Amino acid sequence: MTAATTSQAPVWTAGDVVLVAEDVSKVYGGTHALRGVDFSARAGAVTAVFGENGAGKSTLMKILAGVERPTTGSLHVFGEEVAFASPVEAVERGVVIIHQELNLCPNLSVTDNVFLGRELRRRGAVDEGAERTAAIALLERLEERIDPSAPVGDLRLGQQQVVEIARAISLEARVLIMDEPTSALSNAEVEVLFRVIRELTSAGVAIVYISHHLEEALEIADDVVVLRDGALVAEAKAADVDLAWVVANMVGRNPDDLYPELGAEKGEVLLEVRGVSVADPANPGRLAVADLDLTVHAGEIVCLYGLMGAGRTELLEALAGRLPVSAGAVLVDGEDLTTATIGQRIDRGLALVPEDRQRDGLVQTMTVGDNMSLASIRSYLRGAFVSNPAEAKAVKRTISDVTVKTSGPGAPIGSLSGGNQQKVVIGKILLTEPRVLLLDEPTRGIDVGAKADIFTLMAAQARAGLAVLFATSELGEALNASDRVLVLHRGRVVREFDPRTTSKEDLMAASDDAASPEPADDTDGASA
Amino acid sequence: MNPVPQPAERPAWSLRLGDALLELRAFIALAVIVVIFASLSDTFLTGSNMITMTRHVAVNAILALGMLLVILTGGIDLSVGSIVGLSGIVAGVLLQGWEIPSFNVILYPQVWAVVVVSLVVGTVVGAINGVLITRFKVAPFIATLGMLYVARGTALLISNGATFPRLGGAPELGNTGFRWLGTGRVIGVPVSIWIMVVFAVAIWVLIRKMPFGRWLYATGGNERAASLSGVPVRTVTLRVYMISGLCAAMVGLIIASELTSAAPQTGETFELNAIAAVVIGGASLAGGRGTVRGALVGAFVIGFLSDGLVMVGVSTFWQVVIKGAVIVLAVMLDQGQQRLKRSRAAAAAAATVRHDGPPSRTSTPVAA
Amino acid sequence: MNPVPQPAERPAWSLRLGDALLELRAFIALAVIVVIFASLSDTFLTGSNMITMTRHVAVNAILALGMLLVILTGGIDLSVGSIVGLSGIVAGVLLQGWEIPSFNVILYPQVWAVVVVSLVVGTVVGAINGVLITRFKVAPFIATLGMLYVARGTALLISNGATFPRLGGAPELGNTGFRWLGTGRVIGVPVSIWIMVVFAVAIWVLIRKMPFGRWLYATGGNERAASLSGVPVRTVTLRVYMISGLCAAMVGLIIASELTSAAPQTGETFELNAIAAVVIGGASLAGGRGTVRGALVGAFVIGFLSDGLVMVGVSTFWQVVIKGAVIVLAVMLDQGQQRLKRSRAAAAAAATVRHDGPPSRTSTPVAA
Amino acid sequence: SSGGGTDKPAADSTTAAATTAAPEAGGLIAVITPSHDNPFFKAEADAAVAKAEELGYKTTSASHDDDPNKQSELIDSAITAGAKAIILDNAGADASIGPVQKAVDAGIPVFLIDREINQTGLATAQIVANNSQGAALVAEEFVKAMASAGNYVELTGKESDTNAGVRSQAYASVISQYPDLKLVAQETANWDQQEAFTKTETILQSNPGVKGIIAGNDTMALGAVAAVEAAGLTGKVIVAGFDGSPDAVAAIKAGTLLATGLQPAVQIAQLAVEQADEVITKGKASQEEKQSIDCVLINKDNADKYTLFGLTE
Ligand SMILES: Nc1ncnc2c1ncn2[C@@H]1O[C@H](COP(=O)(O)OP(=O)(O)OP(=O)(O)O)[C@@H](O)[C@H]1O
Ligand SMILES: Nc1ncnc2c1ncn2[C@@H]1O[C@H](COP(=O)(O)OP(=O)(O)OP(=O)(O)O)[C@@H](O)[C@H]1O
Ligand SMILES: [Mg+2]
Ligand SMILES: [Mg+2]
Repeated sequence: MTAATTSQAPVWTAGDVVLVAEDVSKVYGGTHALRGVDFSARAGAVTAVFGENGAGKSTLMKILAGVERPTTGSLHVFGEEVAFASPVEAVERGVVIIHQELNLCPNLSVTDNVFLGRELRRRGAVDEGAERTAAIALLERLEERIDPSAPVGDLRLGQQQVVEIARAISLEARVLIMDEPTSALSNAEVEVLFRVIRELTSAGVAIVYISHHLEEALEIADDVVVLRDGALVAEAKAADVDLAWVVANMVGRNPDDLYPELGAEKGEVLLEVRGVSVADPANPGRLAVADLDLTVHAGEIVCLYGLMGAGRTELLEALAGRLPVSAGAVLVDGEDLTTATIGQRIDRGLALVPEDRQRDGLVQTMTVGDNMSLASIRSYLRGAFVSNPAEAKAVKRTISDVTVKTSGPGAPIGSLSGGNQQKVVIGKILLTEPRVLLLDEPTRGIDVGAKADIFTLMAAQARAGLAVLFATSELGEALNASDRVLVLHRGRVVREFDPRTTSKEDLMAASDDAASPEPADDTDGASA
Repeated sequence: MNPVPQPAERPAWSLRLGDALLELRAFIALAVIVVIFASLSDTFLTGSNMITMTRHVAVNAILALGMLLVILTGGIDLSVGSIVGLSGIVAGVLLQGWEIPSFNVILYPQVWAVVVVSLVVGTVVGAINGVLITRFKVAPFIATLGMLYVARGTALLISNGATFPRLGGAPELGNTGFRWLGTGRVIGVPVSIWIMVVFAVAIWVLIRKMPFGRWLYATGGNERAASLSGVPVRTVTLRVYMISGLCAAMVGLIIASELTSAAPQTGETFELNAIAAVVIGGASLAGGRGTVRGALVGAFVIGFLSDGLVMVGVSTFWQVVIKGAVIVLAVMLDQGQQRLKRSRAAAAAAATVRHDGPPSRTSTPVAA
Repeated sequence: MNPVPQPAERPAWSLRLGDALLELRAFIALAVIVVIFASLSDTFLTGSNMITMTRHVAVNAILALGMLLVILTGGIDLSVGSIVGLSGIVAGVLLQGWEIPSFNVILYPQVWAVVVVSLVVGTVVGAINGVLITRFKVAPFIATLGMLYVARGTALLISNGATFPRLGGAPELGNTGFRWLGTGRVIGVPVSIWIMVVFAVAIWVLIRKMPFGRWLYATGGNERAASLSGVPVRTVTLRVYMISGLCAAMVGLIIASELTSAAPQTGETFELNAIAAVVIGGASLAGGRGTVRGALVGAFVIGFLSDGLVMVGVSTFWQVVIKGAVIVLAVMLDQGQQRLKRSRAAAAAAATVRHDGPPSRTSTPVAA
Repeated sequence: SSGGGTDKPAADSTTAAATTAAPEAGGLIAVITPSHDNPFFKAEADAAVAKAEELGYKTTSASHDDDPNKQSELIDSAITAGAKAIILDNAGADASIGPVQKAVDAGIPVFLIDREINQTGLATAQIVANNSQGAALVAEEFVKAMASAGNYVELTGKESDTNAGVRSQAYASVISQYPDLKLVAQETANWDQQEAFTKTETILQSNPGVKGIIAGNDTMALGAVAAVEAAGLTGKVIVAGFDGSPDAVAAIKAGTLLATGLQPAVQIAQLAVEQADEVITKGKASQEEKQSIDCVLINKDNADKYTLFGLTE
């Protein structure tokens, strides 16, 4: 049915305002997610929406795409007032959204996911051949080599996000909303996405783009909008503004003090990894981490930089005890924890802030407070029982320490925005008083304000004598937030840098030239 | 972007082959059972016995097919056993002659009409399940548990607890022929087996070839994503329970026809066998994974087992124990197999390191 | 930090109150049932009848308490009914005198020893369930379904299908007193009711006051996150099935004592009542949500209902129908209530939006 | 023995059983039987209820579904409801002793019908059909039809049910006198028709030479009959049952079933109620506790004289 609405109606030429939200408000229980927002998007232009975690970006987008209904306010698409009852209706109007949290069926193949809900048919049956060719074409366009018949569940986060994008593009939208489409994409993949976005805009598609990678977003944007606390606080042409302006409007903070003072003095070795190999859980035939050595000293912040699939997650999960080590040894303060359980490791002060907060970080059925105290619950015991006052005190303190925005410890975790949920996870781990702090992409989908908070926390922990090891895909973070950078590739440490004497280019080079042969590998995969 | 490409592994990632692997356990179980009983009883492998046993299997298999769809959506249907009883009773009432008190006349509907009505009744009961689950958001387990009692009670009320005997019908009433369902043969194969085949093919086409099937797997795999993608999740779920009810009603008819009598308590605990069959066949109760072939094999495992035990004269008590053990073992088989696969693959991978890394380390695998 | 705090809405956020609301449905159902039967039968509200009915409830309630823990982890235990039968039989064997063929002596253990052994047996069976589920990754439904047959079959094998009569024991053997469990009274209240109370309190403390409880809810809510937070998920799950087995064994003893005889088929379909009780009490079969109070109320709903129906002399067939209907209705009640709540909240919210002055700067909680 | 014509009021009284009868009646009589989905127990319960109401009592009629625990609960309810007497077809010879004791302790006389318990001096009366005598009759008829030679199969009832054992023993005691009759398979079908059908089919497969099937009750016998028909062996394989259920008698008339032992269930139920009335009004029982009513063999000769669980002279 989308095919009908696709051909750009001649009346709407680039520059015209095609999507308008008037005085939109949204209230979830006690939370005012949006307050009287007036928003508009132009055909053939990219409108970037900025805002802290919880500013209301996703909520606004969900309303525009018919996923949520506004508490008050009205929508106009291509001149007509609309009240979408479902995303499907929005799609029929040409409004398509890529969700912040992935929405795919892990048990279905890439192809089935792309065409889910609007299968191509021949005589009532699904035309698998046609679907497959179409899917291959889409993936070609996104320069992503994935086997279209592989179940999405077996793809890594980045690849899954590409599938989401492919699906959205295949809907041939006239208004395309992208909520954090690049949070799990490698630099190369982002480049491709931007090329595609430009193609779409030149075809007159209106794009709404949300990202916490501010530079990235400014690079692609034509118009800029800033939300704060559910209210629209600033609007401008991208040409007229710079990073400083955006950040100022988001938080009233200047990007330079995003990264804190480092250089706590270096103590003795706290974490030692000797020749560790880890089998890739999704594909046991492949080693995600191969014979890797590293050491982290007390007071030191070490960064694992690498591209998608480099194996950082596997390494960190293996250190945390989630994945079995197929060879090698892990020592904390000289104590061998290679075969210790997760619990024992936490007791010895080795804890991980996982990459995927939804899947590995939070218990959705529990409150903010219960989530925070979960890992450290044993330290509030009076006799055999949990002492509620002690627990409540610790939770309250941590909520303010990590600056979680919530109505209180009793709030269900689902009522927090992505970034605030992430802070809860970090708070949970800090409550276990770790000696070695592992963080996997701690700033994924997090706003500058929260980023700053988190780096400050990391630095403070380091100063307090902790060893900090974190994985990131952002050059800026790698160079500014760490005392030492290890470039990971194919599960091995290929280079080691001192950030003070290293430029982004060096780092790029180190990971890129290592990365270049990769596409060749997967061709056989795709053809299999 | 697979650094160490393993074309050999890739196919294992594909949905279809993944399932095939899971079915393997069912096939293994079935093979084991056949071999054992064939060696213990010389009549076990005779053609006529195979046909008899398959006829017994058909009953559970048809239920399992309906149950498979339900389980694919992540639901469960505990009411099928009761629906079996109910549809049999409905058929019984109609074939015995249906008094309409107000007019005091007795209707003797044609057999085809009786069959249709019974099937409709089963489907409607299934629809009620579906509505409770989709509209009123009652958990499938609870909705169908309630229906388990309601449908059974209704069957008892209709028949007033009695059994309807002699459903053969009478020529002068023109309602003969009901027996054909249970005892007739086409090309030497009993009708009930044909019915099983037809249902199996129909459902296979439905879930493998039709969009409905995609929607089914999607609903079971990630309901939210499915509905956001425009999959009519509610409708799919509703249909699935209706089909399950239909299958159960069909079974009710077959049994009533075999016994030429309909008892209200027929079908008690059938649901457990159906669920066991589906799961032994590799389906996941979490939804989104399972196949028709698997469900069928699962049904054969259970059917051949219980018949075989009777043939070799195992004591009833042992029969109960063995049945339980087999259900668990059949499912466990798969675990072992999967682990074996993993560890072997991991070992192979670890070996590859040796070529570039110093051997000393990689040759000391810890906690695999 | 809530921009416009709305005390009226806020509490709804809290887990405990959320549950309380879910239990409401159970309380409503219970109230309705009591009122109806009180008006239909004058003996219903008499103290003695209340005690009798509560004694009947105790059996299901104790099972429901164990089942609650299992369901909180997102699992299910279909084997409790069979464990009830098994533990009763074990007690029967021991009280009748346990022949050791090799020495041909007959042992007459003390009653307390008999009780302990039976409870241990139940716990061990539960542990086997747990191991199958945690180590061998068998789905709880299947593992316990298998155990349903295995445990039942074992009970039948031990007793060879027969019932052990007259478990009163004999003074000269020093094994009297078993009857006390089922028929004794403390402060005028039957022992079985006391046992229910003790179990309820113990389990309430366990899941509300101890880390184990947190682990339980976490495991049910998100197993991956729980384990990554150091929760010993496997151990928790294992323990939970052991406790469920223990509760079932306790029930087996109570029944055997009430009847002063142990029959191998005791406890058939008890699991369904226990599950129904837990869910009527507001627990979610998906895990992570449910309370002790809820489970108890659920048990009372089911118990009072079936006793009440008998007292007012409803025909057995109608009893079956009504039971099913009530299970579903009790769960549906909650839906309506929730919808009402949501719509009211939405209305209130809409109101506040308008009263908010200039939208932009109403209290700006900047992070930090 | 006459149970003639009693099925009419019995049929009507099902509704009366659901509600309760005239207020000025002489107290409550609780009738507790196994599941009414077996016509035998339904007839017996209905007959008891009818008789009791005829004598001016209120009644409740409940079924314990052979679950001892439920039986015990039903007896509790009867006690709290202040019943004057309990008519009980019990749920197990041993498992029922406790509950009966409970009722007696509460001063309520218990009249056991159809099934005995392994304890005397407890119930006021235990009125049962003479199962072993009846089963012996059936066995003799069976032997005659088998011409005292050939392979045969026995389908037994629930192991937990005393009568299953009693009948099986009676069958054996008679048949064992004929060495040429060989028992090739003995399976329980738990009183269930469908189970009997499936198991018979399977057994016929493994033992082609079977000439006869003797079943512990009529439901199982009819399952066997269906299986025999399905195998096209009607007439070649003879089937005998027990209970004297209407369906069985119909099958006898149709010539697919050899014979069945009629338990005068209706008569027994009525006797129980009459004696209960006697005890309630006169305060003492005139009959001794153990009373056994002989069963009657029904075959095609006397099948026409059959009325619901009774036989007209
Ligand atoms: N389902 C919900 N229930 C209750 N409150 C919610 C819900 N979804 C969002 N909120 C609240 O609405 C506000 C806006 O959330 P939203 O997800 O739009 O923020 P965001 O700008 O997308 O943040 P992020 O950048 O972290 O994704 C937050 O305060 C959040 O707590
Ligand atoms: N070529 C590949 N084919 C299939 N899956 C892959 C491939 N490469 C990586 N993966 C999957 O990605 C994961 C390994 O990449 P991983 O995400 O650990 O890298 P990373 O460096 O942590 O990147 P990020 O953390 O940013 O995702 C594993 O789950 C693995 O299954
Ligand atoms: Mg968002
Ligand atoms: Mg990663």
